[in-house]
Amino acid sequence: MSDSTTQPPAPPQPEAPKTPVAPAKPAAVTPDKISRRSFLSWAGVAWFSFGAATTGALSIVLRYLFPNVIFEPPTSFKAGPPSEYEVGVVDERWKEKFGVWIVRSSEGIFALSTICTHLGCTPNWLSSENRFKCPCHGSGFYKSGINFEGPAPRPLERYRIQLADDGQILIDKSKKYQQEKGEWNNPESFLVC
Amino acid sequence: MAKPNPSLYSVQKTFFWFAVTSVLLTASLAGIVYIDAKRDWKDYQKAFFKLKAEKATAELKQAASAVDKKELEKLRAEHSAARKTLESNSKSILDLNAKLTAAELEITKTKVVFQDLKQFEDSYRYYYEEYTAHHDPRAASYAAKLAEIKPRVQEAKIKLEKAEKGRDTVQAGLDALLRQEKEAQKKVDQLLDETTRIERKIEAVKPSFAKDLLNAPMLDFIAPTLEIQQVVLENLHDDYHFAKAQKVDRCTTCHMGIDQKGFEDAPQPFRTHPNLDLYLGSMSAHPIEKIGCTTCHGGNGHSVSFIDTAHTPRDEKQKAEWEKKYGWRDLEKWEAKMLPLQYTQAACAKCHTGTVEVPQADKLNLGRNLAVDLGCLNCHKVEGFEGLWKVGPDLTAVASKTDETWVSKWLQDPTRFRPSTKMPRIFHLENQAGADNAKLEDAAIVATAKYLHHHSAHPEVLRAPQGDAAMGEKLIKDLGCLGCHSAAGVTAGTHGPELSSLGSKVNADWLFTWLKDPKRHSATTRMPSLRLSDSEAADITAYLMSQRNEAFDSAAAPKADPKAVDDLILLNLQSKMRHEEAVAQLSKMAPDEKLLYLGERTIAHQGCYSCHDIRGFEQAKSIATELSDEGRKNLHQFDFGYVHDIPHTRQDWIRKKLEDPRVFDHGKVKGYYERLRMPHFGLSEVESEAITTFVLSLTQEEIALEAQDLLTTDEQRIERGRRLIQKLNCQGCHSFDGKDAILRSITEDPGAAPPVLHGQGSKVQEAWLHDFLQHPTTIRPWLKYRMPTFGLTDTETQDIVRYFALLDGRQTSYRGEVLQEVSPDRLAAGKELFEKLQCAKCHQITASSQAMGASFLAPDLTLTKHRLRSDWVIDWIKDPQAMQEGTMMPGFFPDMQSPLPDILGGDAQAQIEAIRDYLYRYDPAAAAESTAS
Amino acid sequence: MSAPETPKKFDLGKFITESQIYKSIFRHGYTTSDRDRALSVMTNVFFHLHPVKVRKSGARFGFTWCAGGLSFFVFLTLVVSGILLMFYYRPTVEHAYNDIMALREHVPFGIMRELHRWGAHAMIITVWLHMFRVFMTGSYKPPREFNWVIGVILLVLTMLLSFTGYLLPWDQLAMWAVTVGSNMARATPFLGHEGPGAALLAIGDIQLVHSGSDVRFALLGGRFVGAGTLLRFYILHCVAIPTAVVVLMSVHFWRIRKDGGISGPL
Amino acid sequence: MTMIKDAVNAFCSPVIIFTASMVCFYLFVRFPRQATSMAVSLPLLGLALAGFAFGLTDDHFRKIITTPDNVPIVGMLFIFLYFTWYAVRKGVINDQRMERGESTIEQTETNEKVLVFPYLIFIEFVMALAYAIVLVVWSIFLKAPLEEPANPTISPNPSKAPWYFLGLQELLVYFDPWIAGVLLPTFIIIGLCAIPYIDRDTDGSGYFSFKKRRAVISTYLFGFWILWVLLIVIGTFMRGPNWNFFGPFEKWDIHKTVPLLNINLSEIIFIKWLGIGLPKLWIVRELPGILLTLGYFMVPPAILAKTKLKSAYQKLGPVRYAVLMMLLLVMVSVPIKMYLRWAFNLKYIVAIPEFFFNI
Repeated sequence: MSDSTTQPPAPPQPEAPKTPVAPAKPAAVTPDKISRRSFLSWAGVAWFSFGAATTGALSIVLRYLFPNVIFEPPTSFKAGPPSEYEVGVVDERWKEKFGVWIVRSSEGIFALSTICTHLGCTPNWLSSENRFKCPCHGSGFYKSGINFEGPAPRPLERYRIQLADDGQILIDKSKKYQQEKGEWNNPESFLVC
Repeated sequence: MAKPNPSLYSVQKTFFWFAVTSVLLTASLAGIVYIDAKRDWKDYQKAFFKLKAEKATAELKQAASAVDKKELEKLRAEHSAARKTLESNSKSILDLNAKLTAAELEITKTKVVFQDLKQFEDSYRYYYEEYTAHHDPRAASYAAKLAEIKPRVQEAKIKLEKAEKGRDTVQAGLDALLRQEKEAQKKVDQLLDETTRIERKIEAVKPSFAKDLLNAPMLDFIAPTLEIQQVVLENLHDDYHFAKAQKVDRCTTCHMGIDQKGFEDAPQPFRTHPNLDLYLGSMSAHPIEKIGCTTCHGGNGHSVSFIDTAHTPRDEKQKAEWEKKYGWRDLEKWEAKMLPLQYTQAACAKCHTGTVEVPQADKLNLGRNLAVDLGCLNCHKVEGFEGLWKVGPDLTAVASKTDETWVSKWLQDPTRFRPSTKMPRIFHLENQAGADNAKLEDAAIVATAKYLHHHSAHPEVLRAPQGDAAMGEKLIKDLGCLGCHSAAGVTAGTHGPELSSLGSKVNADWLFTWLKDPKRHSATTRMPSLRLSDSEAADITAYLMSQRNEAFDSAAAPKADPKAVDDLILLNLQSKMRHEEAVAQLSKMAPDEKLLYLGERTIAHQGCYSCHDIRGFEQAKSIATELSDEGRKNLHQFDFGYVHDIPHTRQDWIRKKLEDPRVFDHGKVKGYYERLRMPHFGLSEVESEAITTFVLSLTQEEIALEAQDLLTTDEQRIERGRRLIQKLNCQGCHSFDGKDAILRSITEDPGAAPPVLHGQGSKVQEAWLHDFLQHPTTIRPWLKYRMPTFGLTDTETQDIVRYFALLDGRQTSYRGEVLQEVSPDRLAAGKELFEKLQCAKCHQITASSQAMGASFLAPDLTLTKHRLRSDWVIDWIKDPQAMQEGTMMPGFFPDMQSPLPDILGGDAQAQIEAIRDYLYRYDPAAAAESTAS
Repeated sequence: MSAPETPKKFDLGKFITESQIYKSIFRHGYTTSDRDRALSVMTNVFFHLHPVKVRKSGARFGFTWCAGGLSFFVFLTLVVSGILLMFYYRPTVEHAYNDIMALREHVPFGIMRELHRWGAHAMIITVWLHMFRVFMTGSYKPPREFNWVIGVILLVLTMLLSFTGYLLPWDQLAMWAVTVGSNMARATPFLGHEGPGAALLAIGDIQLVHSGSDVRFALLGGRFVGAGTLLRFYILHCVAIPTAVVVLMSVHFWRIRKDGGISGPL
Repeated sequence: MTMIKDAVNAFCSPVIIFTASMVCFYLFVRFPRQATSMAVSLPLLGLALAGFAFGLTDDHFRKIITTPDNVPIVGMLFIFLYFTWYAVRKGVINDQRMERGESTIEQTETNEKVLVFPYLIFIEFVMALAYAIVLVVWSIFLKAPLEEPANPTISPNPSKAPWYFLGLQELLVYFDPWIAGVLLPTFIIIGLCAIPYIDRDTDGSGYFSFKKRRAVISTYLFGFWILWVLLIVIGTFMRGPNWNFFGPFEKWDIHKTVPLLNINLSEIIFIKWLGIGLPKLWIVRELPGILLTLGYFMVPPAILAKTKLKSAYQKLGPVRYAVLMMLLLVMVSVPIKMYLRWAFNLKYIVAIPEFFFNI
């Protein structure tokens, strides 16, 4: 570096032939006349890879926002053997902890979400009136989860319910079944027993 | 702008550098993506899925071959036939579907009307009720509205129901047409159920391009199939020193097959955990979602890399293997490493506290029992193991038992006298090697013996009469001495010392006196009295005194070199006073005084009084390190000295220390009294591993109460009883509580062995047991083994009684049996049964019954009313085999069928009760009289 | 949007450069003319830190070593990576350690932590280098005295930033480095409870300066490095010191221009 | 091999390495032209690299050098060695030009102005990119350290402050905490801030030079290299468990025991020399030390103002002169105290533990 500074700056002479098809750019009156083609190709490589690096950095940041593992309570839980549930009863024992009602009808057992489909309040089970009633805006649901009054647009959702290897009911909250999509016919949305 | 500006350098050159740096930056960012995506656990998961797919494919093959081909063909044919029929009916199906749509439309229409009306009705009703309740005049208008709307609602409802009925009819028609095909399909599906299930399983784990794409770097947040698995443990926390961090175990990320059956032979890390019924399974005692992995195994559950999880190799071989395979290295900056596999049981004690033994943890139990037995816990304080008995014999009256020479020869090397002794070697160990040290050691030994004898009490000793040695040997075998001791050539109990070479040790008079009543010599001894007669005691004395150890006898006794004595005394004095004062003090001492002083110092220094009662040391404090938190003690607090041939880990230090207690002095320059003092126990590999496990289990880690196996009050009482039973060695003679008696194993005729005590709590009355324990009486006269008198205190006796009761789930009340009024008829029936079933034949000790052999003899029935519980008697008569397997008591009422249908109408239950009633009033004297008359 | 002159050919470049959006952002042509080049400095807020022209000697890398600029650049890098780290870090004793471990184990691109940590070390070296260069070229001399003083303060703040950040992983290394580092504060004359003169500050028997009322306590929020310290250092590290640094940097940059730009011989 | 290592270990004892560094430093500032010439510096560089490469063959040395937080120090050492060489060399070249009556390199260009865009911006841009690459590559190949969770009950042995404060921690060996931890850092900051107000000569501003500014540059380099960087190196690489000194190839043995008994000046005077025992009253006991300290700060400035630094005194005026001397004396007191410790096992010159006041 120090060597070059001792000499007066000598502009390099253009050597490469001019490219006639170059796009019309305002002719630069600059002392450093350089080979346009090589200039462009270096500039091209430079800007292209700079763009790639920027995009890469940004996508790394984006990916960074999605953790691989999170500390959330497990989405599936075991709810004891089916024999613990009586026909026709809405079981509220998992309501607090997992947000699930387990209902046993004559056809089978299903797990109802305790989230009202209107604005996400938690309805109450009124056993004397045999219906779920949401305290926020008065939506009412039958025991099956079907809405019949109030503003709720659709029935309560059901969760995947299976029988685990050890004979206990296994409820997986990560999979939902919605009646209006016809998903209640899915064999995993209820447990025949 | 007129004059062009000077330039600094060529812009082209800049673009060249710009290009180079940009390309390099892009490359380095790609490097980031690469190292972020490359994780070992992903490879393991891929390998596991491959393994799983292979297994499932094999299963599929099997399942497919299990499917009945012919049946399948048949069902398929049926199905296609049904399909054909269906196709031929396609027109009517279309027709019906159209009708169905129309019906649905109708329902929707009527429903809208109904719901509309219904909401008004609900609203009117509400206002009507509300106004009525508040006496609002508007109630009337709502009553009218309600009355007006009600019929309309009703009408709408009827319409709706009608529409629904119409739909149902159409639907039924449709269903009828479709049914045949559906059922055929169902049958086929059912037959292929298993194979479809497996196929689906394979599909889930089979590699595919779609899966690769989902697992690709940058995209793997959408729905990756390779995912970190974790168990979040609600009640368990990692101790972060004054903070508790939620425990989470991600071990299953790599150990994917750990809780699945079928991977028992798979290579690690996929192998199934042994004993899934006890561990990991959701119905087991330790479900993975509650207990996790690191709770027992240790290590860092948060990590998903082999090294950072702090895996610890089992031995050098595994270490070398891991280094090669996983690039394993020791995590220097991480204390809480995994326990090597052989010590895993140490973790059981974290939650299983307060029990004498931990179920199924054999190694830990062995270690604990050894630590109690060898007196480790006499010297080392450990929370939860306080108040144990001193394991060594009482030395307060040692002079009446043996002489000084024997004591000093014994101290030199106890195993020379008795190879099986539990007394560890204290002197002449490796850190005291060399001629100079040997002199010092001998001086200390002689001084100790001197001290012990000088301060010994001299209780009165009886004179031993002449005895018959051969008879004595027989008595030792017959009376049950072998439950605790090995003697007379039989290796049996190890609770007490082996009875060998006593002739070289004790004098006959003392031995005679001791045998007659051990408590006379030492109030604290665990040795019970067998209530020997003078001649019995004399015979045993004669036999034991005839056993000598010639080599020991002829060995020279150690001598106290006066200079060595002076040196040691000086060392002691100097620690308390200045050098010159010490010299002056020493010069004032007489030779005997010197030895006594040195003896006292030696005992204090070696802590002999921790295991032995020694006069003058009643209040002395133990000399050893407290071990209550040894399992978590920081590694840098362990002094490895110059020992480099073992890995520097907690467990290896403990084990080395146990095997070679003085080794860490190796290469160090230390004064005589600065050297390590732990004695040498000569442990076997198994023993030292077990004790190491025990020591590792000693932690004061706080475990949430919810996660612990807490004992109920009753369980605590049982454990107290167990500790006492261990101290008294009841299980040397009796089998119960899951342990088999030693005597039973060396007695040929099981009928001659001491009784089995399973179910004792529900069998005998508490008051009787209490009395019996304090004053044993003969119940089974044919047994030669003798129940000893332990001299138990009332509290101890009650503890044992309650222990037996609680083992059988009973509470103690000390209420005796209350006899019910019984009709004379019934008593008579009882008597008749008693005689007809010939109970007295065995339950009476006569010459003829004894001739049948001990196995056929039974206890005297006159004891019944005070001894046995009436409900037990019923159960016993009903089915003796169920109560005690192998008993000679015949079952008279198989399947509750009476052999004597004439009595009490053949009702077995009534008959048994009659026998019971008779037994509680049984008086053989009266019976004999009545028989005679 | 202006109509293309040759309708047959669609020139994408032209289409873009002549759109209103483009023109609203870039107010001048591609920078090959001196006018454009000057404009590009004047109209760009980032470039505007610089004057349009500088001394030729001052522009050389051999003169400045780019150390000041790189200090600023690495500071920006640290701000960005630091903000990203804050998404996953909770400054409590229960969580801090595990959150850092999560970055190592499973947070995607947890390498952000390495970038931040090594960036911090690099910044210290760069700032030292910058000071070294300024000294060796005598650039602190009048009229730049005050800017040198600001630079010294920025240097101290840089080290404090690094020091406060050192505690946040809440591991043994962090805790004891900070304990050792902050222990010196207890010996502050008069203000530390073990400092000379502190014993003289007493009313009767009541000591005014003790371990609960001295300068170290104020720094640590406790008598020893604990939960309070973690939070305090976090706030210092993420809010207080960076704010001070940004303010002083602005002054520093502004003074460079006001004091005649990059120094040169008179 | 072991012999070389033992020799290096022996050479690296605090006294020798410190003295040797000072000698080298003196030679460097006394003969800058020769020292920065290629003939001298290239062999020295080769020697340094070879020594470093040799060190890396040793397990212990490698372990310490590659401890993640120590890596930056190694980098810093090489960077600063280069730039010190570079700056002094440029200064020497300019000096030579000025001696020949030419203008300095910077002066030849100072009136020419170039456009910031592209010339300066491009340099900055490319350098920023290069810097980013360095950071990324560094992050890829070196993992940030994470040890055990913090445990207030167990302190690691040794416990060290972050590396950039290790010079101060090393000073704790020789000074009371209030001096090493509070006073000296304060003086460093004040001293740095004071530089432009003491050295106000605008000649020598804006270009590399050496001869004209020899005293100023030497002082600065001494402070930076000897009192800051060297102490960091010693504190980081050569202080092991119990803050014992270890040579670069010596294994850190936690049990290493070395004699560390130090005595105070008052004990030397009253017990060793006078043999009358320590006076009870602290003021009497510490009088010699206090007088000595006061003398140190009073006498040399007064004498120097009349003799050697007369011109400087006249140029600066009494206030500036006093501040300068104060700063210089504090700076020089650091090596003085270190040598006193090594030579006489001197612990404190003034020791008044009653008030936590020790010097």
